[in-house]
Amino acid sequence: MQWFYSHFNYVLAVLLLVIGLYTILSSHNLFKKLLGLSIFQVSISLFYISVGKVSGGTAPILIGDSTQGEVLYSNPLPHVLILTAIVVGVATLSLGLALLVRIHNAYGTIEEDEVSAKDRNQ
Amino acid sequence: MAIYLGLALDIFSWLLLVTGGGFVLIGAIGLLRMPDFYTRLHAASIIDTLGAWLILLGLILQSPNWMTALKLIIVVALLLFASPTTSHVLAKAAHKAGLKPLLGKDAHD
Amino acid sequence: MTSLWLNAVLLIFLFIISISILRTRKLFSAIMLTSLFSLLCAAVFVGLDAVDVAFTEAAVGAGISTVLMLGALALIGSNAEDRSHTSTHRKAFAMCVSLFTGAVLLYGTIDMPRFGDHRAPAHQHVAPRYINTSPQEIGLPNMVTSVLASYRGYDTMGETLVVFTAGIAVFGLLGNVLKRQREKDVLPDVGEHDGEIVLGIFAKLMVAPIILFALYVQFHGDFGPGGGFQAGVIFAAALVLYALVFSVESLMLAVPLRAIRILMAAGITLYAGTGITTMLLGGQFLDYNLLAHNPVHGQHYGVFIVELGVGISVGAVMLSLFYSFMNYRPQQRRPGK
Amino acid sequence: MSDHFIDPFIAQLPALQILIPLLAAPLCVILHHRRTAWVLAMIASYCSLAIALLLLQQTSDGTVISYAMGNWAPPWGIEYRIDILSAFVLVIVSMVSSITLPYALRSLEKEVYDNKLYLLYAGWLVVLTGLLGMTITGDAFNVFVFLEISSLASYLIIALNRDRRALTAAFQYLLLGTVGASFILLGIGLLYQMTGTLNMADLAQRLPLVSHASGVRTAFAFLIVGLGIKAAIFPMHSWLAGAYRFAPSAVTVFLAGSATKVSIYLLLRFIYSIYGSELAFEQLHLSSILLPLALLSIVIPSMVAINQKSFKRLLAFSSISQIGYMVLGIAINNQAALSATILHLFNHAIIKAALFMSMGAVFYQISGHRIKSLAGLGHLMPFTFAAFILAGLSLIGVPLTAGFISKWYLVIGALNAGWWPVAALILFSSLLAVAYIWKIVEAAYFKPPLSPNTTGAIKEAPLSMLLPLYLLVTANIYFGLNTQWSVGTASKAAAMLLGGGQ
Repeated sequence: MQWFYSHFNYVLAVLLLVIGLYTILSSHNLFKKLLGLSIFQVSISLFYISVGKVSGGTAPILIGDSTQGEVLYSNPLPHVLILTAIVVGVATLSLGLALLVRIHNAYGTIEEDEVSAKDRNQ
Repeated sequence: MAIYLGLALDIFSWLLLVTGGGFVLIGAIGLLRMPDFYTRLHAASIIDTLGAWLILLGLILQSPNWMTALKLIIVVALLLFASPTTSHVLAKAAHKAGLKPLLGKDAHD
Repeated sequence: MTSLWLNAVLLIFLFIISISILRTRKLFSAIMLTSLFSLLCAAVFVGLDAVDVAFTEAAVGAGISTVLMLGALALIGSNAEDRSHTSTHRKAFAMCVSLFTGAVLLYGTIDMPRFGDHRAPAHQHVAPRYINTSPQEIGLPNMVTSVLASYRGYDTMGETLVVFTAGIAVFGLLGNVLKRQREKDVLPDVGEHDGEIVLGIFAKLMVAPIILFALYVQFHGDFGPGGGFQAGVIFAAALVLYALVFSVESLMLAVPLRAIRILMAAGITLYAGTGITTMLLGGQFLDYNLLAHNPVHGQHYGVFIVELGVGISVGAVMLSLFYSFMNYRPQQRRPGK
Repeated sequence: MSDHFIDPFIAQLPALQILIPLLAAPLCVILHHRRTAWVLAMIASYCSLAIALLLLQQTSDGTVISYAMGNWAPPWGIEYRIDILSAFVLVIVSMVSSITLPYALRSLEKEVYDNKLYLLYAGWLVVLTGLLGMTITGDAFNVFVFLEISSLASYLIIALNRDRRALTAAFQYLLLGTVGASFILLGIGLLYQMTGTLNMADLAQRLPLVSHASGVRTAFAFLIVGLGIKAAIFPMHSWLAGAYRFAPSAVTVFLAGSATKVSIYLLLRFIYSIYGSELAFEQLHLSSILLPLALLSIVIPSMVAINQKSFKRLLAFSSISQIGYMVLGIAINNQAALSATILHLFNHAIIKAALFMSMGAVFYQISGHRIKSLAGLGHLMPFTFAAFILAGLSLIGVPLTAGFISKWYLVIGALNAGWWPVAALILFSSLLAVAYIWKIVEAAYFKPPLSPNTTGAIKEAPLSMLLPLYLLVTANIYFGLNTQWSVGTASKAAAMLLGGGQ
């Protein structure tokens, strides 16, 4: 139980990851799959950022006057990595949406099974 | 004297925060309980006007320096324009789309 | 302690929202929930001291992603629903795979140090240098900016390239908007759109302050949260607001697609060009120390320029994404296909 | 030209390797002209090839070149680290791109809308940048960034085909590819969490200290699965068939020759250079996971290939089974087998590029990829099909071809390990390869043409497509006869991996 409290963030990140992955795998709707992908990616961000947190720390921006003595900062490195990952995420999302719009235009549907049925009949 | 002033400031700002929170709560309940779109919108607009303003005002009183206070004032100013506009646009869009408000007997179901 | 509780409550909210995204059939609601999900996530990130990340998540996840998703939804019909009837087989398979993945990851976290432990290995080896010496080496208070633009500046160039790629990809997929623009080269009606007086006045009032804010975020990113990426997104958001209230055409008169295409490429070129300059000065790629006599000044210039490059590229790409989605007209389907 | 000028230039080669294609891509977009874009792509690609060859020459004696980006010493900054293996893969990737681009000019003009071509070349250059960047870097997170760069651009260049099914293929690839990349990101995150570093060499030193932690296993699982998806190892291969089938022909050639190879390279990197063979094979029992995957990968897709109706899809499944050979080499884990894996990166690149090129030339003439429609074409397009047969022989592994050499080493590796059933299976799968290659040859030579009036217009492919094709076919035979360079490099690289990685 102690472990659960001290690893709560990681457990939640894992849960979100499971939900995201399940949405991607189970849904036939391509839009829904993209939303699942977003959740999936956010869960990884959450994981990284949780790793970077230091209890009692503050945001990694230098505090001007060091009168309070030693200041504890959270780890800036995971933040930098996740900034990159978020950007990659939105790039993937926009590309996915563009593909989705084109698929809808070409097939008239964004349901995966209907699309493949139309391909088979072609 | 300064202690009393600080205390008064604290009390006042907490009063604002709690009242603001109360409005947010009322708005949220209204959003769930109101019967149709227009009344729900009415409830929702309480949240981002009165609720948000009071909370922000309370926070301004709590802010440690002038810079933070200034930033919060800018947020208040933004909300002052943004939230009524959005409510207005939403209502107008609903009206244009032909959504009729519930009137008369239906409303009391 | 309170912040921990707040964190836990927000995380549980995130969980609930993600479940409802999974269960919602109506795509419009699902998009809105995703937007909310991102916003809450930004709040969680603030609680975890990741202010820069939170800023980005709010601007990107809750802002521009939502606009793009709504744009896509408008193109496929705003009442679109998820009509999938997933077979039990597939559900079971999906459940097994995702639960198994989750279990493996959970197993990996067993031995992890407790959340927030300052003695965790992640905080020991590389990170202390960023925290302790970056204010002297780079001369910037915001360590995230220092790591982002200097220590790991090369990654950030890659990130800019990713954004650029997304720009050209959507450009390529959603057709040639240039032609349509030429057809409509007549001056569009730049009045209050459909009599939306309130909205029109609001937009006119807001665009300039938002642009100002974007510039503040761009140039203040060295000192506080923010930087080129967030600034680019906010700048684009100001123009998107204008285009949404008035018309895309009127924005395209001011910022033509041609300019967007060139700016998109110019940003990444500016970034890489900074690196090439330092190479020509006889150093390694992106060694900002050589840009001035004083290494700290050199770092300052370098960070400033590359952040500007990021801002230009990101702003242009976001705008080009918006244009592409707004201007896309479905082509006639060939009969029989 | 004095050393005063050359030495600094040589020192900058690692950065230039990436920068040239990277800068050419935005330039393509600014100039906005399809032929200019092609010329730029050619220049950038051949410059990359030249640089890669120079790097290989520098590293062939075992030197490791380290280049610190931004002059920040690793592990604080990002390091480029080039040894003989990465230089070899750099050569493969830039070579495939360089040979395919002249071919692409005519082929793409037929398959892609004219006003999108400049974007396709820009995307091509970005893919090249990404693949080279993944290979050259010595930083684990940088791998992820460049992986996503190359993936995003490849979704684009696949989807630019006029066939609407290219869109769904690209979408499937996007979903699976992103999941794979996210798995890799998670794996890297777990590694960072345990060691506090992202630099590969540094990770290799610090990982053994925490080897008992559960995170080490989990990270390994995520990395293997993520890279397995990107490399299309058997149960994770589903994106590949659609993507290769519906991408424009030249894009298929390029991706088939380079993208999966780089994923296999990364697999080698993570297994041998970061985890180290002791940790990976003795503590984590990698062989017992990879061996069944590899064997299934070899056999099942080959059988699926035999039943295909589309020749591009047939070749795509053949690619998956060939990737199985490379994974098998890792699973066997001895000098000969690992050399075979590395050698096959190169040999399979030239084999599969040649096969896809010849079939792309056919597609150029008949605008379809059904095996049925190949009927009688062997006589109408004699050069194209002669090249196909020669490359097909190499794929099967007939002596005097490049394909034979890598299979030979793989069989020796299996026998050295005492796994003779595996060796037998390799020979059996060659028979399967005979079967599916024969299927195309039979259609082309032994079936009567479908109808004389439609085939009348079909003639030999243009010279700009035949020349690169024959260059590859010649290479297939040359590297089957003269193995000094290819086998020498591969076995040196294998020895380096087995000897501790760095």
